[in-house]
Amino acid sequence: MNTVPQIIFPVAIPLIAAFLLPIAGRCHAGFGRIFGRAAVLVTFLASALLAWQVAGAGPASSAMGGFKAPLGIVFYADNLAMAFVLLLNIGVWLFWPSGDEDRSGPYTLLLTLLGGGAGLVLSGDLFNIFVFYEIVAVASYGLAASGGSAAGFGASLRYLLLSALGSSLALMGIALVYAAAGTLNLADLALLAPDVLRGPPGAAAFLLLLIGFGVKAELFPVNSWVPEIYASAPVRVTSLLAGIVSKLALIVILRFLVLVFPMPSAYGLLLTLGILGVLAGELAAYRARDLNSTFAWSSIAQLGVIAIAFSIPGPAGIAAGIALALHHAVVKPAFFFIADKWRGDVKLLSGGARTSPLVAALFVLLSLSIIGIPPLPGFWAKYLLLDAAFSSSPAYWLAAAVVLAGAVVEGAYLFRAAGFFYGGPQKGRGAALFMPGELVPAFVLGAVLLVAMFAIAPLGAYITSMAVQAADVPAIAAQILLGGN
Amino acid sequence: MSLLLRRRFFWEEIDLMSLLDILLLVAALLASGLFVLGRGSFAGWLATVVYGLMLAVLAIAGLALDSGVAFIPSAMSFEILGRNLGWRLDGLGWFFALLTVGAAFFASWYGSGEWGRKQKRMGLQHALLALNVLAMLLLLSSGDLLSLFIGWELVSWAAFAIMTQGGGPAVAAAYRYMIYALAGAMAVFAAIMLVQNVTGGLGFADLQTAISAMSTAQVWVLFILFAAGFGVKMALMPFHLWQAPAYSETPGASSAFLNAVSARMGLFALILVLVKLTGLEALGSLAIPFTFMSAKSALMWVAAITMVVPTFIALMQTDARMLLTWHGIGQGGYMLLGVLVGTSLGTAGGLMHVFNYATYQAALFLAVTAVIHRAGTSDLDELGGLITRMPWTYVTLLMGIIGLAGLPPMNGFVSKWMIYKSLLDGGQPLLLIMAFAATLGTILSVYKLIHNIFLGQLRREHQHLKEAPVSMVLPMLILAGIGFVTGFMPGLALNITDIAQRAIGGDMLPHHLGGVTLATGSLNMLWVVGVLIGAIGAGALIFYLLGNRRYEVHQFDNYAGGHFLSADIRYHFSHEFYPGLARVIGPWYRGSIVRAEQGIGILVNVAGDLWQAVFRVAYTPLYMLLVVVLGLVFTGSWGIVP
Amino acid sequence: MSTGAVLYAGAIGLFLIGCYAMVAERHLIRNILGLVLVESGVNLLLVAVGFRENAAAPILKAGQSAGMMVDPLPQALVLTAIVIGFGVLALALALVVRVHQAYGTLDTREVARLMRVEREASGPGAAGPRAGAKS
Amino acid sequence: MMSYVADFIFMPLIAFVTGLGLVLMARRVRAKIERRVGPPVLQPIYDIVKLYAKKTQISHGIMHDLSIMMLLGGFITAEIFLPVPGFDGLAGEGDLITLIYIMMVPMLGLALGVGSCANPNGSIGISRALTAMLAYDIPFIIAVTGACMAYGTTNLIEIVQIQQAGGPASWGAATMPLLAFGGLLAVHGMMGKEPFEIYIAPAEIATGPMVEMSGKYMGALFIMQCFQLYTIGVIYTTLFLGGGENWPFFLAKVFAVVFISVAVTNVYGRFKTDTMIRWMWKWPTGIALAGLALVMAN
Repeated sequence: MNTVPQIIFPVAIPLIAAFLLPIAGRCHAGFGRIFGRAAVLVTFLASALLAWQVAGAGPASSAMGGFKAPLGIVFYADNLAMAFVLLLNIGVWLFWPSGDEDRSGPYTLLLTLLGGGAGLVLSGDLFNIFVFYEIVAVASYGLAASGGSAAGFGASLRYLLLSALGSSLALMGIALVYAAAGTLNLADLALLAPDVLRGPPGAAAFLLLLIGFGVKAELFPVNSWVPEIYASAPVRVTSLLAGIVSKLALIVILRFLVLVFPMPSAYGLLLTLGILGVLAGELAAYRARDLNSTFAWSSIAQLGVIAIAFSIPGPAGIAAGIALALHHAVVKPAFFFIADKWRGDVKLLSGGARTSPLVAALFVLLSLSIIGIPPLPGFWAKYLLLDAAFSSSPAYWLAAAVVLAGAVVEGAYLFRAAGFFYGGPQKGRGAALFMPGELVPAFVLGAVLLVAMFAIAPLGAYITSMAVQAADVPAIAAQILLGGN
Repeated sequence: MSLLLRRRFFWEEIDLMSLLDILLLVAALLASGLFVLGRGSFAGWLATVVYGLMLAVLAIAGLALDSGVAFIPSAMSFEILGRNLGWRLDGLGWFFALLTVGAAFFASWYGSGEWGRKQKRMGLQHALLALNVLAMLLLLSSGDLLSLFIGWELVSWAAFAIMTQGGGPAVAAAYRYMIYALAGAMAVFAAIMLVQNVTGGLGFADLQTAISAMSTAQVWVLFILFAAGFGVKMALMPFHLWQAPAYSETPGASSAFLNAVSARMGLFALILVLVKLTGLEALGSLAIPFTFMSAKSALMWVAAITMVVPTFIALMQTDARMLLTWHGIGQGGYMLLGVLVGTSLGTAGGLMHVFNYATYQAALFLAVTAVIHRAGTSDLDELGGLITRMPWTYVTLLMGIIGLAGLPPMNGFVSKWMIYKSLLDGGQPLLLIMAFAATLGTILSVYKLIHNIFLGQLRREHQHLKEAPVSMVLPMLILAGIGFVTGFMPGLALNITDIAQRAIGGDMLPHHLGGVTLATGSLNMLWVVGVLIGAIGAGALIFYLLGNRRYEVHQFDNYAGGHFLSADIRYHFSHEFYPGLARVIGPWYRGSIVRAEQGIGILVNVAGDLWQAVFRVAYTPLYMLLVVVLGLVFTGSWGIVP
Repeated sequence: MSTGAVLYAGAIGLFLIGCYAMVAERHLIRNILGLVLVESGVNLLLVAVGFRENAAAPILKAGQSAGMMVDPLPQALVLTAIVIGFGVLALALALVVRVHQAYGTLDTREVARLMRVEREASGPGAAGPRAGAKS
Repeated sequence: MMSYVADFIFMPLIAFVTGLGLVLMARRVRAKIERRVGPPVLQPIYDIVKLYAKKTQISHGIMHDLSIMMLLGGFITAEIFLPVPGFDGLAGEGDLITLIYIMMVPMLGLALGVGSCANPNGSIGISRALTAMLAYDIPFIIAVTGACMAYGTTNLIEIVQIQQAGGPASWGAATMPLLAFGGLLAVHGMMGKEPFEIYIAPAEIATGPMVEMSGKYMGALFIMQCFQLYTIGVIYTTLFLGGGENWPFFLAKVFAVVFISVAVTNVYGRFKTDTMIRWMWKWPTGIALAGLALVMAN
């Protein structure tokens, strides 16, 4: 139990840097680029330091400006939050635009996204979460449109309309919560919830929050923006949104579920949407004709699987969800990088393995892992999920069956693509497309996957401890309240 | 190895830990080594030698297991996510491991010579073969359900990798296999998680506890998941559609390996889980409501149908490899049926059939590959008369088909006899009749195979074909020879199956070198084969000593319908070889299962399109609001989740 | 009818009108106006949550206890929400301008159709990184 | 040891001589029905000797020769594994199932030899013969299975003993009449008599499998026919007619079995292959299955 004022750094540094960056860029173009990278690095170091502290001394919290918890703006950091903050940092670093353009816009937006995302998982207050969510949302609208294509603008606008409506719904949910409980501090809510938030008002509030935040978490059915955006946005933005930002929103939903709404109807709602998401995503991906939309749809399915995991009460489900989320965060961006190199019809992959053997091998490796083939990490994540699901009620058995069936469909469409890679006559595009330089992040992620395979035992233990910590409601509540002192 | 030489009873003295570890280590080194130096021409020979050494290690392990050691443990074990993963080789695994390495030995030998040089990426094939062996050894030596599942997946994907090597249609066939295998694996995955849910562990003992602790409905679910999941791999009906095309399109030597042992991994897992761990009594007491059947008899009927239907589908094939692979599916039914009878005779018969099948199917496939190597095709309508050109290949094929058809004096007869006998003694006349019917179908079908390739008219373009090189002929002749020797002296093979049978548990089958002696009818192959050879000798005497001298005429020196038949007049009766039969049974199986498969595909397509359409057409804020409304309506009524 | 009830009814009414505009209208500007209405409705709802009949403004003066004041927190929240809504609105309008430049129409279905046509045209053959996409 | 030698020499010889008698009977019966005189008693021997003595003996390669040896060898083996009065031979070392499969060896040998002659008519004949085998063997197998279930053993010696212990009332034909009848129909098909002789079809495919057989090859086929009739008769007798108490009774039963078949055969025309399959899988199979059901019910 400790209060740590540095908890603000992962949020504040990038946000401040985001505002300074255009000025720096105006001074000197090259300096602007370096400034952005440097800001991410500094944020990463600050986050890592904080994570180290949190890992050593336990969860930390801090209230801004010295106001006591119910009134003040509280930040709360445990291993789970720090893991995703670090992931976000690494992701932003890895997917930092490689082009040498002079526009500072995307960099600013990325830094904003970084700060907002960190704030999203670190906030201990419902309204703050909303604010940071909006910051992330606005940044991602901009990033989605930053490709500069007409389709990008159109998709981004549709995304914006949907997401803004979702935000309004979430705000409505917040209003409901406030009306019922009179506070928006997560700790207070956790303590008050059993009295005031059980029953229809609580369920309605959760539903509205779930729908609102579900837009970013690619929850069914508010994920209709996904195929459009992932098809039109630059690959690095896509990777970031699909790989990491969507997980942040899910983590927030998890926090709501665990701390404020731990009731059957809430779990059931998330479970239902998760199952529908898996079905929708896998089946639609099976019919997709190009890699990009295949991965967009399959991303929906994967997020559905994570939602199913989070909908299992208890630390086992949380651990499974975290493992799945981390795994997906590694695999999906790499997939999008490959898809970016082979845009268009999957049939154009024909013979690609002959000219780009490494890329094809990477594709197969990623596919095997995401389907869940032992001994790759994806299998162990799925193992955790099934373990948790089978020890819950029969509704989760159904979910497990859907996930397993989904894996078969997944194998069908991924290896259909792999079949084009390895079989068929060469279509002549492979040679020009083998650009390892462009695919560096994908290979880095593939290497991470392989390394993780040999570190399953410690990783598993760490994730489990993370989940236990995240499920311990009284401790979290006490720590958040402590933050005000 | 010096350790081995020092002692007299070395298997009692050496550290048994090392045997399995040596085996796995060697397999792993071989697989990785071949990936690195796969392009070198000596890779195949190196692999062959290494497989030979592994066979020697297995032989030592076999001696140890035979002397009463329960299993050979491995030093390799992991603890992951609170579960212990361990490996150990017991008699059952050893039996299948012996077949695996043996099949790999012959396949590798065959692939190292001229045939391999003509292949495009033989180095990769050698490496993948070694990978398959490694994966299978890991599966066969698994020590708990989790390592079993890991091994299972490795085997599936290693087989998938080697299946794709044929290119073109092979990739499509392998893709189909992959979907089936994946679905099966997921079923197995669900099953083991179900076990873990009940007992909290994944050891083999936990499965046994789980079954006694579960409700009948749960046991049924478990049984169906395991049977279907493992049944996919051994192509039990109705999950059999993938196997024939997938195995046929695999390049020759690898295909022989896959045919001989790959599908048997499914049998191994079924024996392990259903027979050894669950026990046939438990399966027998699992009654199907409103029928006289139990889970055991249902599975036996599935095995029997798997025996009959694929055999008659094989009969209709026009490609030699497809014909053989369809028979492979059918033969799997015999093995499972024998094992499921549960008597010592049935189990021994089923296991011996695994051994026998591996020998003759590998020999047959290698022989057909030799034909493809020389004549360039395995289309049964485009060959004929090769007996004069490729006599040794013919001999192999002949011995192979006699084994496949289950006629004396080859080993296939002995195991089939044991299975028939066990069915008869076990009071299963209908199943026995189905087994007989399948054998009759096999005889017809293998005659078509040998006739269309080797007998009848020689085609003009094949008039100058040469016999396959020694590197190809020798391995297949040796395999056929093993088939004959174990047919003549089945006791040799039964000694090997003994080790597996002891590991399964239950009564042992008393046997002698020539066969078995039972109260209700015996078989002594020493006599049968001896008399048969003697009688053929007598026939030879009658033939050679009596009557006038023969004139051997050219193959084309005969006539039909007033024409002298020569190579110019193409009149080889091969297309639609059994027209009458085809007219009768053709309509029976006009692909109801194929249609079911297509139906599932169409269903997935339509469902996928529907989901896509849902997202494409609509203006999405509407969905959001709809969900909110629906959610608000339903949030009050969630009771099913704790 | 009490003030609170009027407030709630107004909030819900605004929200519903906004929703209708977002779902049923085909013109992008109208959609965005609908969004504005939705946001206003939700903001009003928040204010209504904190509203107390006959209470004073939440300014702490001598002799006034917190219980006699309107709850100040929702008002602070609404302020923030308005700012956020304003930012989003500005961004949305900027995007509308770009969409109109690109497609020459603001009809949602027409835009969706053109986007699909464009995507399918850039499918086989013509694929590859699009112009301006710096990745 | 001496008994074995006696078995090995005498059992095939007896079979051969009896088989000659059966062939003669078949031809005589046929002649009587057709109001002909019929061949003299030694005609079957004359035929064989004549064929062996032919000057031109045409061989179509090693497999052609080898098939004749397999043909003869297979049947000689089968004779040795049959129990007959006074000689049990090796009937205890191989059972009924073994015997049935040994009988397929000459079939396969013949098929291989005919195939290697490269004459399409021969191949067509073999194709039809094998199809016919599939047709008649299924009811036959059902009958055999039912009998084995009833006797509780596949040991031929024991089967004979069980039936002889209770006299004619315990014969298979008496205890399981349906099976015996179905088996008889199947046996008729097995002998290749009308209406089941599509595989020879002289006018159509010039006697099918025999098309390239001449000289002593044809002679061997004659010998084979003797063995075949004898073997089928003995198996049926053993299964359903109580086996042989002594030679006169035994031979009478064997001749009776073959006589039934040759006596009815002339009434029929010729079935097409598919008609034959359908018929065999309908009537004898149905009857035998009904018999099997009765056996199982007991």
